[in-house]
Amino acid sequence: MNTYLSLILLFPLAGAIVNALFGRRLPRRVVEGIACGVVWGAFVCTLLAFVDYRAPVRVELFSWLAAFDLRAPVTLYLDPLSLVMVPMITFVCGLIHVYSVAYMAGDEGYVRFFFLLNLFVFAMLTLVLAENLPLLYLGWEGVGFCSYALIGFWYREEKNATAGRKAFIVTRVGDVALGVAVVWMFRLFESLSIVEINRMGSILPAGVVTGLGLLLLVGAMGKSAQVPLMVWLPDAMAGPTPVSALIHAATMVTAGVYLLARMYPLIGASTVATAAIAVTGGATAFYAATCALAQRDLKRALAYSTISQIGYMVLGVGAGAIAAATFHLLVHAFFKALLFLGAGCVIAAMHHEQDIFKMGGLGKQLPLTFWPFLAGAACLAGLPLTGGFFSKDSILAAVWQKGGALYGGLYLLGLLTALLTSVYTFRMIYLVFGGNADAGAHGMRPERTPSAPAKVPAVMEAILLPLALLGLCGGILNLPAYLGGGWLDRFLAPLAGQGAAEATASFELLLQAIAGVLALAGLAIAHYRYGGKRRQERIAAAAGPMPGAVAFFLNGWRFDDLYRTIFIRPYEALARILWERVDEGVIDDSLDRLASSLGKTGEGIGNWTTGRVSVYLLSLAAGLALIIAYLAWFVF
Amino acid sequence: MTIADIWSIMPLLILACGALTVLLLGAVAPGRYSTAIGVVTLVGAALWCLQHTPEAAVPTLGVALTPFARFFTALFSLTAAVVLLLSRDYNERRGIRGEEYPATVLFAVFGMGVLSASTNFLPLFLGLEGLTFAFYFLVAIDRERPESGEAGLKYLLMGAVAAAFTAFGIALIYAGTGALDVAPAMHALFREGKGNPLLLAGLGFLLAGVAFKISLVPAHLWTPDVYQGAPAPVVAFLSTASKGAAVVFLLLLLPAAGMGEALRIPLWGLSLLSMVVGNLAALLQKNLKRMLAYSAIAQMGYVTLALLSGDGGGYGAAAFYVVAYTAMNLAAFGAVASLTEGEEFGDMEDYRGLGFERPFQGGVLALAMFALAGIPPTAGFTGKFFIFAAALRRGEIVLAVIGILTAVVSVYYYLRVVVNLYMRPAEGEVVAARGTLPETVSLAAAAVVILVLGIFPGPLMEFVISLFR
Amino acid sequence: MLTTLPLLTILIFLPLAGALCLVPLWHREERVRRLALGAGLAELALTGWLALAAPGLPQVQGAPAGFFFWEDLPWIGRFGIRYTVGMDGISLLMALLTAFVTVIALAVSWNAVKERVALHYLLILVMASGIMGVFLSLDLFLFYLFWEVMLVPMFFLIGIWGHGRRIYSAVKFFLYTLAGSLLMLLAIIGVYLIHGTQAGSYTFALPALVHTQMAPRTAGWLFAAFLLAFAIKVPVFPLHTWLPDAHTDAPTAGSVILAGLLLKTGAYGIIRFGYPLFPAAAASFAPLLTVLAVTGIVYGSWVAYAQADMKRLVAYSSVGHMGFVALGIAAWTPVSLSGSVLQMVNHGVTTGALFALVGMLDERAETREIEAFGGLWGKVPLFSAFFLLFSMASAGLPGLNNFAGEFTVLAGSFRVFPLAVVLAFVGIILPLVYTIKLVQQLLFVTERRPLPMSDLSWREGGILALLAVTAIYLGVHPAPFLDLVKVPVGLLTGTH
Amino acid sequence: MIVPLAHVLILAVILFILGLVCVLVWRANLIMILIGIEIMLNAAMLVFVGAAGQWGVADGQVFALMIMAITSAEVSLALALVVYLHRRRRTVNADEFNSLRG
Amino acid sequence: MEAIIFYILAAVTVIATLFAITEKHAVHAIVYLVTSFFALAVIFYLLGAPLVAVFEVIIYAGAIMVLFLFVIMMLDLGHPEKAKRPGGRDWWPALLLCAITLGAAFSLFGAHPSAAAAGASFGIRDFAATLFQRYGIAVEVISMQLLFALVGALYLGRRR
Repeated sequence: MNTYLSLILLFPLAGAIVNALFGRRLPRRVVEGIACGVVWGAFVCTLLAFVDYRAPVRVELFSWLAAFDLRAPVTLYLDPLSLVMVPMITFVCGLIHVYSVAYMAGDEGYVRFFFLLNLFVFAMLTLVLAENLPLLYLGWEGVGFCSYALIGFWYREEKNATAGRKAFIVTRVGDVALGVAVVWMFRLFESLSIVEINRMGSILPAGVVTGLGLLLLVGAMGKSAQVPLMVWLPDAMAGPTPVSALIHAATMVTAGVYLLARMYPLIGASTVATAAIAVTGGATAFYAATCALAQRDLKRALAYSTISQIGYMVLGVGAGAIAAATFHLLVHAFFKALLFLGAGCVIAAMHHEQDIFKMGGLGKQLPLTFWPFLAGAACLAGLPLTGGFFSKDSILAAVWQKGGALYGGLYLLGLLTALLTSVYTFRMIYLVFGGNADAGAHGMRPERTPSAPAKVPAVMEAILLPLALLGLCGGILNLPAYLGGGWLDRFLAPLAGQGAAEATASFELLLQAIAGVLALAGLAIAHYRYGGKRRQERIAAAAGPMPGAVAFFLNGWRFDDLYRTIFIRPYEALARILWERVDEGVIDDSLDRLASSLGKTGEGIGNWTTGRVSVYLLSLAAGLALIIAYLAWFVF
Repeated sequence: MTIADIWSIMPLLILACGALTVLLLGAVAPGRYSTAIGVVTLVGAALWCLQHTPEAAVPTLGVALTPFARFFTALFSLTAAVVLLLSRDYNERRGIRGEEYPATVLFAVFGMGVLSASTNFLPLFLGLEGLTFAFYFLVAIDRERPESGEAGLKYLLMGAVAAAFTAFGIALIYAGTGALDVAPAMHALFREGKGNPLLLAGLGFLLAGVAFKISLVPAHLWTPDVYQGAPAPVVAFLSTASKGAAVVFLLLLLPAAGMGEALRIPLWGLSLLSMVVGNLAALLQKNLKRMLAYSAIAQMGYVTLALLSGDGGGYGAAAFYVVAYTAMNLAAFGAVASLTEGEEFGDMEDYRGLGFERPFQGGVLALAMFALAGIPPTAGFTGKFFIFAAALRRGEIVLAVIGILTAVVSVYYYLRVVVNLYMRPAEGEVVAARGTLPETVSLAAAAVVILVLGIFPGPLMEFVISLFR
Repeated sequence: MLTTLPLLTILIFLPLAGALCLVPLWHREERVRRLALGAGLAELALTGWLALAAPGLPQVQGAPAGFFFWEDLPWIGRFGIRYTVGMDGISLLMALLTAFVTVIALAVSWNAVKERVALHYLLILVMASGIMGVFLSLDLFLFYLFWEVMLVPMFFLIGIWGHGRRIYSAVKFFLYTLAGSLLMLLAIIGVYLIHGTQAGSYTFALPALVHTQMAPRTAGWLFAAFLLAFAIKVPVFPLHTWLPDAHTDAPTAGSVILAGLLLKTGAYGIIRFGYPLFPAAAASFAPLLTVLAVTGIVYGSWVAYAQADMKRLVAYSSVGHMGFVALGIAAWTPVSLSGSVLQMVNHGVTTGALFALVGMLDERAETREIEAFGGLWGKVPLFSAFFLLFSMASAGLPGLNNFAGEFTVLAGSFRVFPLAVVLAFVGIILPLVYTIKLVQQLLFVTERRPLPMSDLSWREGGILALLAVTAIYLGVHPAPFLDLVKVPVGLLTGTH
Repeated sequence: MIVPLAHVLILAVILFILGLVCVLVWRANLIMILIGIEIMLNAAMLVFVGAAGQWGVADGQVFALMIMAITSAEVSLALALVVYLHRRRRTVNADEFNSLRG
Repeated sequence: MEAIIFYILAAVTVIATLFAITEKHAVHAIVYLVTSFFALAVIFYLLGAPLVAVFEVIIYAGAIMVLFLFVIMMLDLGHPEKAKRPGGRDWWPALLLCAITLGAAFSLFGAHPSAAAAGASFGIRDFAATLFQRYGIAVEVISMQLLFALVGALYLGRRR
C-alpha cells in the first residue's frame, strides 16, 4: 500500500521533472508519452490501492517542516474520501492528457504544457492525499500555480495572462483564510494532522469552531469560485480547453468542496458555520445559473455552470450531506469534463470561435461530438436517470431533510436553480448544435470565418465517449435508498459524522419527481425560446443592443466592475500614494530634509568664520567671559 | 645644575642642540643636510625617551622627565620627524627653502618637550608659548602664497591674546597659592568648599587660553583659516603635535585638580559646542583643509569629553586619542601634502578620481578619513570607543549621546572625500604629484599606526593608563 | 585531528587572506576572478564540512551549551575585551548562507564587472570576512568591530560600480546604518559598565553579560539602542528607506550580498544579542516590534507594487519579507524563532537569486524599467523559467523555500500575536500581486521594445541552477536546517 | 605689602580688561591690537609681582621677567609679520586680511 | 604713604591706558602707553620688585614701544587724517563682554579669602638664585625663543 501511495504521487512528479529538465531535448512523442504514461501509471496504482484498501492508512514519507511542536511531515492519508477522489482525478486526468496530445498538436509550447499538466496532477493528488494541513496547503497552492500558468499558457495575449493573474490572486484571497485557519488550528491543537484535528474538534467551544468553519469556507470560496470570490473562473476560460476541462471543471475547483468535506467532522459541529456554507453554496448556485443564462461565449457559459454546480456541492456540504456532495463532485467531474472537452472539439472545429451565437448546425456536422455533448448536457440539466439527476437530487433531498426555514428556502432556491440550469443548458445546445450550418448566409457571421468546420481529431472525440458513459451512468455509484441504497453513502459513512436523517423512500421519490419535472420544464422553456425558427430570431436580437438585465447577467452581475472600483483601483492608487507620498514624500523626505537642514545649519555656523580676525578675537573673548561669568555665578 | 640634571633632561638638550645645529649648518651649507639632521635628531630624542630611564625626576629644574613626559616627547618627536620627511619634497615643490623651517620644527618639539616635562607653571607656560611661537612662524612660512602670511597673522593675533589669557590665569593661580609648582596649586583648587575662587578664576582664564590652542568652540575660529592658509605639512604638524601639546597641558593640570563641578561645566560646554559646531560646519565645506579643520574642532570636542570624564579613565582615553589622532591627521595632511604639485589641492573636487590615479596616497587619505570617522578597525574607532567608555563610566550620558549623534553626522563629510577619491572620475589630466620615497615611508608609517592601534590598542592603552597612576 | 585547528578563525579570515592574495595579481583579471572564486569556494567547502561535522562533535570545554566550536583569546586585557568566537546552530546556518551567497556574488560579477576587477573581488571577499565575523563573534566589542567593518566594502561596491544615484545611495546606506550602530555602541558600553559594576569584573563576553541585572528603565533605553541598530539593518518599517536606494543602485553582486547577507545581520543581532541581553525590555518592546513588522510586511509589498524599476521592486519586496523575520523574532516562541532563522536563509537565497536575475537582464538590456520588457518567455525561456521559479518562491508558494520559513513564523507567532498573524497573512497575498504583475510584464505578452537579449550562459545557468536547487531543497526538506537551530533556539527561548 | 593683594588684583584686572577692550575695539589697526596685548601682559605681570610680594617668594618676579622676554620676542615677530604683510597688501587693517573664510 | 602713592599711580596707569586705547593717533597712543608703563614700573618698585621695575622701563618703555614707533613710521602710518577711531558698533560688544568679565572677576576676587600672610621681602640675590638655579631651563627656553624670533623676523624680512 505504501508503495502504491508513494507511486501515485511520484509518477506525475517524475513526469513533470523529466519533462522540465529534458523535455526540450526529447522528441515530441516521447514527451507526450511520458506525460500521459505517468498519469495512467498513477491511475493503475490507484486501482491497485483501491483493491488493496482495507482501512484508512497513513504513510509518512519524510519530514518537511519540523520545528519543536510544529510537525508537518510529508504524510499521505488514504481514507474513503480520498480513495474516491484519487481514481476520479487520475482517470479524468489521464483522459484529458490524451485529449491534450491531440488538442495541442500544433502548439510549440507542448513541453511547458505537459510539464504543467503533470505538475498539476501531482499537486492535486497531494492536496487530496495530504494527511496534514500544510501539505494540503502545498497541494492547494500548487494547483493554484499550475492553474495560473495554464490559464496564461498562451502568454502572448495580454488577456490570457491577465486572466491567469486574476485567478491566482483571487484564489489567494481565499488561501489567506485557509492559512489563518491552519495556524489557528495549530495553536488550538498543537497539531496539524487532519485526522487528529478532526478527532479533537469536539472539545472546542462552538464559537471557535464557527470561526474555523468560516475561515475554511472562505478558503473554499476562493478555490471553488463561490460567491463572492467567483469572479476569476469565467475569465480562467482563457486557457486551453483541456485545461478548462481538467482544472476549472473537474478537479481543482472542487478542491474547496473537498476541503470542507475533509474538515467536516470539525466544522460540522457548528450550525452557524454549516449554515453559512449552505447559504454560500445556494447563493452561488443561483447566481451562476442566472449568469449562465446570458453568456455568449461557450466556455464562459460552461464556466458559470461549473460555478453553479459547485454551489450545489457546497450546499450539500452545508447540509451535512458529505456523501451527496462527493457524489455530485464525482459525477460533475465526469460530465463537466465531457462538456468542456466537447466544447473543445466544437471550438477546434470552429477555428477557435467561441461565440455561441455564431455557431449552429454543428449537430449534423459533428455528430461524434454532438451526442456525447448532449449526454453531458442532460446530466448537467439533471434530466431524470442521468448521473447528474441522482447526485443533484441527493443534495436537494439532504437540504430539504435538514428542515427549518433557512434550509427550506435554500431548497427552493436549489429547485429554481435546477430549472435555470436546464434552461441555459439547452439554450446552449440549441444555439450550438441546432439550426443550420449556413447561418452565415444570413450575414451574421464575419466573412473571415470559413463556413466549413475544421476536422476534429478522432482521438478527441473518442475521449468523449467514456466520459459520457460515466456521466450518464454515474448514478449507480450512489443509488437512492429505494433502489437499494448507495455504495458511496456506505463507503463514506465514517466521514459523514452526524449525517442527514434518511428520508423515506416515497418521500425521496417525490422530491426526485419534482426535480425531474423542473428539469424537463427547463428543457421545454429552452425549446420554446431557442428551438426551431425562433433560434434565428434570438440570434438576430443578440446582434442588437442588449437589454439591461441581459448585460447585467452577462457581466456576472457586474462583480468585476464592483471589485475594480472598491479593490483594484484603490489598491493601485494607494500603492502609488504610499510610495510617492508616504515612502518618498514623508519618511525619506523627512530624512533628506533633516540632512539638508543640518547642512544649512552647518553653513550658517561656517559663516561665523567670517575671515575677519576681529570677530575671532571677539569670539575668543566671549568664551572667556562665559567661563568667568559661570565661575562667578557658581561660586555664589 | 649637576651632570645628573643634564643627563635627566637629555632629550630636551638633544632637541635644542639639534635645532641649533641645523640653524648653524644652514649658514655653512645652506639647505643640504638640514632635513636629515633634523630627522636624526628627532628620532634620537625619541629613542632616548623611550629607552632611557633616569634615576629620578629632578624637580628643582621645574621639569621632570617622568614616563609621561618621555612618552609625549617621543610622540611629538616622531610626529615632527614624519612632518620633516613629508615637508622635504613638498617644500622643494613649493619653493620653501632654507634651514629655518627644519630648525623651527625642532624648536617647536623642544617647546613641547619642555611643556610635557614641566612640573612648574613657568616652564609649562614657556613651553607652550615657545611651541606656539614656532608655529606663528611656520604657518606664515610660505612666502609664495599670500594666504600663508594671512594665516600666520591670524594665528599670531589669536595666539598672543590667548597667551595673555594664559599668563593672567597663571598669575591668578600664583596669587592664590604663592607657588608656581603645578601639583600643590592644583591640589589647592578644590580643597575647600566649592573651590578657591581666585584659583578658579585663574583656571578660567587658563582654560580660555588653552581652548584657543586646542581650538575649542568658541575659540576655534582661527582653525579653518590657518589650516587652509598654512602649508599642508605644517598643518599636519600643527593639528597633531600642537594640539597634542595643549591636551598634554590640560593633562598635567586636571588630574591633580580633580574634576570639580566648577571645572566640569565649562569643559562640558566647550566639548558640546565643539562637537556640534565642528561637525555641522564641516558638512558642506568645499575645501578639504578647511573641512579637516572643522573636523579637528569636533575631534577635540571628543578629547575634551574624555578629559572631563577623567575619573572614569578619561585621561588615558584622551592620551590614547592624542596618539591616534596624530596618526590620522598625519596621514590625512601627509596625503594632501604629497599630492601637491604646484598649487595645493584645496577644493574637494580636485581629489576626484585620485583614489585610482594615485592609489597609495589616495588609499592612505581614504584610510585616514575612515579613521577620523571612527570606523573600525582603525585607531579612530578604538580611540572613540575608549572615550565614550570613559564618558559613560563617568556618567556623562547626555554628552556621550550627543557626541555619538554628531559623530554620525561627521561621517558624511569624511565620506565625501572618499566619494571624490573613488566614485567620481577625474576630469582632465591628473596633475597630482606621485609620492616620493620619504613621503611614501611616512604615509605608510602613519597608516600602519592607524591600523595597528585599531586592531591591537591594548598595549598602548595599558601603557597610557599607567602614566596616570 | 582537524577540529583542533582554530577553525572559526580560519573561517573568518580565509576570505580576507584570499583578498590579500589578489593584490599581487592586480591587473590580471582572469586570474583574479579565478582566485577569488577559489577562495569563495574554499570557504564554502570549509563551512559545509563544519556543518556536516559539527553535530557529531562533543561539547567544547568552556563554551556555553549548544556551541560546536569555541575559540577564546585575550585581546584588550584592561577592558576585558576578548577575541571570542563561537558557532552554534544559528551561526552555522548563517555561516553557510554567508559562504554560499559570497560564492554567488563572486560568480555573478564575472562578466558584469569590467572595470577595477581586482578591487571589486577584493571588496567582496573582505565583506565576506566581515559578515562571517559578525555571525561568529560572541564578544560584543568584537561583534561591533565586524559589524562596522562590513559596511565599508559595501559602501565602495555601491559607490564605485553602482548605477543611478550611486553616490547618494552609498552614502545614505552608510550613514543610515551607522547612525543606528553608533548608538548601539553606547548601549554596548552601557551594558558592559553595568555588568562590570555588578560583577566586579569587566567583560564584553556575551555569556557573562546576559546575567546582568538592570533597572527596567535602563534596560529599556539600552535595548532601544540595540533594536534601533538592528532594525535599521533588517530593515523594519519605517527605518527601511535606505534599502530601496541601496539595492537599486548597487551592482548586482552588491545587491545580492545586501539582500542575502547584510539584512540578516540585523535579525541575527536581535536574536543573538538584543533579546538575550534584555529579555524583559525585549518583551515590553515586542508589541511595538510586531506592529512595525506587520506594517512592514503589508507596506513593503504594497509599495513594491507601484515600482517601475524592477530592482526597486525586489528591494521593497525585501522589506516585506524581512517583516516576517521581525515578526517571528517579536513573538519569540521556539517555533516562530526557528521560522525566522529559516526565513533569513530563505530570503537570502530567493532575493539574492532575484537580484541576480535582474542583474542579468540589466547586463543585456541596460535598463531595469519593467515597462521596457515583455515576452521574454519566447526569447529566453531558460531565464524565464528561473525567473518564474524565484518569483513564485518569493510569493510564498509552498514547496519552495519562502513558504517554509513564513509558515513556520506565522504558525509560531499566532500563539502570541494572533491579530498580527492574521494581518501578516493578508501580507501573503500582496507579494503575489506584485510578483505576478512583474512576471506578466516581463515574461508574458509581447516584446514592447526591441532589446538585445540572449539566453543564459553556462555560468549564469549554473549559478541559478545552484540557487534553484537550494530553494527547492529548502522548500521541500527544511527539516535538517530546522533541526540545526533547534538546540540554540530552545536555549534562547527557554524551552528544551 | 603696602596695599592688600586684592587691590593689586583689581588694578590688574582693570588693566587687563582695558587691554582686552583695545584688542577687541581696534579692529582697524593691527598695531593697536598688538598694543592691547601688551597691556594685558602687563596686567599679568602686575599680578605676578603683587603676588610675589604677598607670598614673599621670587618666582613671581621671575615669571614677570619671562613674560617680558616672551613679549619682546612676540612683538618682534609680530611686527615683522605686519611689515611683511603691509608690503603685500598696503594695509594694517586686520579685517582686510579676509581672503580665508567660510 | 606708600599706599597713597600706589593708588595715585594706579589711577595714573588706568587713565593713561584709557587714553592710549581711545587715542586715534597711534603715535600718541604709544606715548600715553609709555606713561602708563612708567607708572606701572613704579608700582612694581613699590611692590618690592625693583628689578622688574627697571626692566619694565628699559625693555617695555624703552625697547618695545620704540619698536612700535619704528614700525609706525616705517609703514607711514603716522598720518592722523588717515586714522579712524572705532565706531560705536565696534565698541558695544567689546564693552559688554569686558564688563561681564570684569564684573565676574571682581566678584571672584571678592570671594577670595584675603590671605593674611605678609611675606618676607627678598633681594636681588634671591631673585637671581631663583632665576638661574630654580628656573635654569626656563632661561634656556626663553633664549631659544628669542633666537627664533630673530630667525623668523629675518626670514620674513628677507626680500624675495
